[in-house]
Amino acid sequence: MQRIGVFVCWCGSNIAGTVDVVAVAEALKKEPGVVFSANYQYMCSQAGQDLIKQAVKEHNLTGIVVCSCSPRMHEATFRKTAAAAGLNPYMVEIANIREQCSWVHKEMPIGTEKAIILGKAAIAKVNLNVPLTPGESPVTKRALVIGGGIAGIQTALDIADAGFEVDIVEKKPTIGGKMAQLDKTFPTLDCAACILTPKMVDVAQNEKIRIFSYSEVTEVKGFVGNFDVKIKKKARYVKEELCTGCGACTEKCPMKKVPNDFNLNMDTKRAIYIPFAQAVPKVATIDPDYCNMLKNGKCGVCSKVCTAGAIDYTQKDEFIEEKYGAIVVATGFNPISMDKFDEFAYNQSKDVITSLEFERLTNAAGPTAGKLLRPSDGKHPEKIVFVQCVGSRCDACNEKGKEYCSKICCMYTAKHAMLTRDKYPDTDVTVFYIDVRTPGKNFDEFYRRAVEEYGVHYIKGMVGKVSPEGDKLMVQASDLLDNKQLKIEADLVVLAAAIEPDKSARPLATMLTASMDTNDFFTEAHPKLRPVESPTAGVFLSGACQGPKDIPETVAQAGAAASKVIGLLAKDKLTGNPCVAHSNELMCNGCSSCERVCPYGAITYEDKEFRMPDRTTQIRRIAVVNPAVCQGCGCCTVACPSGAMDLKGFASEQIMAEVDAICK
Amino acid sequence: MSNSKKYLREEIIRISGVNPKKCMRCGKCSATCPAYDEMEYHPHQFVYMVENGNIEPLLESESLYRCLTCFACVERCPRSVEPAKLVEAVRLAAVRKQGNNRMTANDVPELIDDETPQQLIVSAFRKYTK
Amino acid sequence: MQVKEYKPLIVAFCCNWCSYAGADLAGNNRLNYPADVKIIRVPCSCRVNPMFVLRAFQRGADGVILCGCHPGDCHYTSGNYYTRRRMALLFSMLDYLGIERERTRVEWVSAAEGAKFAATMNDFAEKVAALGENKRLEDLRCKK
Amino acid sequence: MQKITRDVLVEKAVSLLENGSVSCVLGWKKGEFDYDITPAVFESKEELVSDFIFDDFCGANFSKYLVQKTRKVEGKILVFLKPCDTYSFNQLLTEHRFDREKVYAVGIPCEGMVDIGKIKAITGDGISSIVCGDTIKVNTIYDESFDINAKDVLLERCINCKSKKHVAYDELIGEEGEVIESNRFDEVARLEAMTPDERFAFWQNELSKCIRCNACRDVCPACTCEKCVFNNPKSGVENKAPANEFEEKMFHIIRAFHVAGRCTDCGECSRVCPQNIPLHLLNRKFIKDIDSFYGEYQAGAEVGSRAPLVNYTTEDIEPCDVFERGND
Repeated sequence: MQRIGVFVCWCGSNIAGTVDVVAVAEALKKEPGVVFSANYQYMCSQAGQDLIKQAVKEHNLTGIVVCSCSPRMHEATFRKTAAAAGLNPYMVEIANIREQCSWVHKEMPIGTEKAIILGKAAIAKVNLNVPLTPGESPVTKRALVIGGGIAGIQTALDIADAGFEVDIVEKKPTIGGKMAQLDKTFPTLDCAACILTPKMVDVAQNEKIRIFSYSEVTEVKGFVGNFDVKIKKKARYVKEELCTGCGACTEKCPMKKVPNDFNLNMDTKRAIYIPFAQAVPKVATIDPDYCNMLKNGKCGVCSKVCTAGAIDYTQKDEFIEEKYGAIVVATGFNPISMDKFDEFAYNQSKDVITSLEFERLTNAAGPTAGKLLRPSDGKHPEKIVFVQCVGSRCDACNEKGKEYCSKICCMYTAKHAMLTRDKYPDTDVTVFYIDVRTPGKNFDEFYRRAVEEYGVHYIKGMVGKVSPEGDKLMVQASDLLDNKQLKIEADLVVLAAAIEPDKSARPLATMLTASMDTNDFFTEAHPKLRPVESPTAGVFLSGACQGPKDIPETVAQAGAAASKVIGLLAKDKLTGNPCVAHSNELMCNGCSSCERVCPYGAITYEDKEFRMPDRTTQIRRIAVVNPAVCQGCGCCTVACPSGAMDLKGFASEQIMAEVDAICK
Repeated sequence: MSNSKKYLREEIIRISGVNPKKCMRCGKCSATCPAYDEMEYHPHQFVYMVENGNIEPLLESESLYRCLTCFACVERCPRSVEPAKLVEAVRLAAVRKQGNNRMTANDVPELIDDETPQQLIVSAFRKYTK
Repeated sequence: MQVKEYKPLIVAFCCNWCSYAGADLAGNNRLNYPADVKIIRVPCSCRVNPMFVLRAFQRGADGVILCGCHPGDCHYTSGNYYTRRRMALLFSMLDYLGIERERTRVEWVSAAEGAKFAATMNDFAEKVAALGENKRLEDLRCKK
Repeated sequence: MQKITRDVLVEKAVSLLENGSVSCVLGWKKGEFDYDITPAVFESKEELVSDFIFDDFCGANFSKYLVQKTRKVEGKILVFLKPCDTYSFNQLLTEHRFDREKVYAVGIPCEGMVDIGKIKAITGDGISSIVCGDTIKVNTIYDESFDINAKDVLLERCINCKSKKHVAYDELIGEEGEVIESNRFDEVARLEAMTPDERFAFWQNELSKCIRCNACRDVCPACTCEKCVFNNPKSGVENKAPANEFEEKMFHIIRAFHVAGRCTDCGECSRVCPQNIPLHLLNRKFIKDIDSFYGEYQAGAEVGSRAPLVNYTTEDIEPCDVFERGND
């Protein structure tokens, strides 16, 4: 039997004005288990807390009920008070007789009666409380960053800066991501490579950072502080440790017709390649789909020219298993496919390109060495039409596009238009827009400069149709402000394609049990207050995997994610919330119902041997809750058909005792 | 908006099954319309005017019969607003309103001349065989 | 026999993160609702087992209401979606057994909706009071 | 009436037993009377030949027995599954309730089973012998004899048979059937169309017959909990006798809710109820609601499917709207 102390707070006149606190204290004294009852003006004050501590000692209290304001206000206060008096803090229950009683009822008798009932419910619950101790788990002081774009790079650098080890897993042969493909960045127009490649070098040189390039995460087990991750290092047929990145092989390889994905297939590379000059790691990779040696054993040129002896045609995929305390997802984005947008003739004409392709066309390291030339005939385009919102902001029933605004297109289109006019003043540039969205530092100024200083024609309206006619493109569009339909002859059409999360994100989310929205963007733990954390503890979000973002935003979020990771890794042990689910293994059916509703993946199953009353043994599948991962929602307790699953601190018996006390 | 306007607006929306509020005013319907130059009110205006209950001018306008019902706007609208269905609904409203101009399918052939676009003939049959 | 004025007894299960905070806000704003409403705090609406609902009726409640975060806003991301299914089926079943529909309700109340909380409780209490005592799911052993 | 004979099944069982593929057989055995067939475990050829039965009273669904049996028996268990039993079989597999490797499942066709209650309604008590067939021949101790058309005395669940198709088996004897468009929800719809007062009266009348014999729970293939909440003093609903109206209702509501989304509508609960309470109408109400609220779902149709109550969509119907939809 508990020895319960009841402490009724006046809260000045806030409670005492409508509730007869003396009567409440008297009435509750008669409840089962109650051995002490008192009232005081301000229970939360130092004097009030001392009164509680003293009573705990004098009356050997095992449980405390405070009738006061909302537990959301002072539950933590009174738990600390209890702990200071040597009582388990979870032996405290609050009866909310202010917000949910004295403040909402006007008449003293009614308020008093309800306060007594609320007090009784709290007493009934405390009678069934048991001391709870938060679980502890150790923290592996190493972080994993999945994705080596600017988001992953920045997160890794920031974590490493704090002195923790970081591994980057990047599926491409080099880190750098989309930013490495860009030419200039808005709104400052500094060159992307100039600001990105030094960071890539920093990553390569940082002793705390390991790069697993050309690698993928294939399995994630464990939980916050203790993830076990399996990484597949794909065979690149080149020994990374030997390759000097001299590039001799990439010049001599006879297989020249390999589409160059780094340049969005607008030119070709060799079957052995280094994606670009500043690649990190600067190591060659053989494309097994094109290499003659790998396909039919004939050739071997690269092996012959490699003075370092780095070529290894027999290399196999390698699996690495590593432990991590935290995982950062930085899987980034891709432009959506333009295949379904027949009206823009993307598949019919080489001169209809996406903005990312335009980036490569204007990049000094791109297929045209930075000269803006039409992909079809290499001529200089005299009239360029940019189309915004291609596939963005579509209706939910529209299968071609995405419902959301891709956020970055307005600005990069303004950038492209401006840069074109700057370099080629003779080129006429028209942008078709629905809205120009420029909320960002110096963004609107930038857009206005494109219009006012560089003479870019912005037309409010959408392009309805692009049709190749001869070597020109006929663009049919509407000018909504002039209420006209326009037919423009253009040399080049640039589509601001919507962006979508990388395809690797969905299977990764499943592995991580991290939740995603319907667009496959990772969901944050709270949209406003916890924007860089996934609801799954220990998993953090960096960059466009969480939603469309430009570079400054990505870098800011990457830093924020890093600071969260550092905060986690700085701890030696994690203390959990003790109000977690637990399964009674004698009653558990192993049916998986609980596992299916758990949003955190906190429940796993194991086969356990049971000794039966008849001295035989039985092996049964039972659920095991990982208290470090469980957040205590209690969803599993209701999904469980046998009632084996219960929630500490909110046990079924406790809640039913409250129901009984209220209904008595 | 007056009650009669509201009523007409509701009627058009009901007949067409179109929600003009979904329109984000991108103008792609008008950009894509092959009969644009023939029309006094263009597809995007149809949507906007219906939304605002400004339907009287549409009922009076030749534009109604210039629409080819080719459904290019329906196909390309990113917001699934389906302007051609609105035009069709306003047409129906015009027909119903006058009450006495209801034709039967048999009346159609004699109205056809060399100038009549094929799609108009098809939609005329579609409508008057209902 | 003494005639007692009929006061409905209403049990409200409120999730800790939204609805309980919404009830607190109603208090902060001094928005009245009947004292017949007694709130039980649960971490999430999905903690509410249908057995608790039946238990409340058994012990003499005249109405049971569950309040949780709005769909999509669950602190635990998906708890209230399960609540929605469970209670939709439970309430439909109770109705099927002829128990008055108005005795059960699920309402989504955010932490910012103090006014909605009070209005909901006023409305619910009124509807339950109109039905009178819960006879169809009563346990006579639990009656005073 | 059954197309498949007892001898075919015995032959199959004996051959599997003798070649060592299975170590025992779950089958039907004659009880005290011709009509009270009971589930039994056969371990030898002799037992099979002398006691194994397959006729129109073999309604029992063996899926549930596999849960305990597979834990105790060394080697494989041969089980005969009628089409409706295979759904329960799959559902239990979905819930990891037994090891599939330890079972050899033989699917057998079913022409529908008969309801002894309906026969007794015709013949009265005192049945001394029954010979199954398309025409059932019944003799009583009062020297009366009856010829009854088997189709007229089918079990309710067989009249409204939902599937003649086996969804799980290692081997099939006889011909495979199809999923059937049944009218099994008509009765639920009829109740839904009543006024609340009429519904209350209906269920009050039905459920007050309950004697809490627990037969419905004990036979239910979805009720395989290691410890049933009704036997657990801590569950808050423990009760072993029908104390009053509330208990009767609560028992059946909780039981139906516990199996909601997992119930395959095998109809065993109603078949075994000694008080003839139409318990399947509770389970079917949930199935009907689930179908109309969340899309058609047949528990056990496939292994590993996600039951509706451990699933959700963001667009699900609100509890306040179910009454409008439920009574369509």
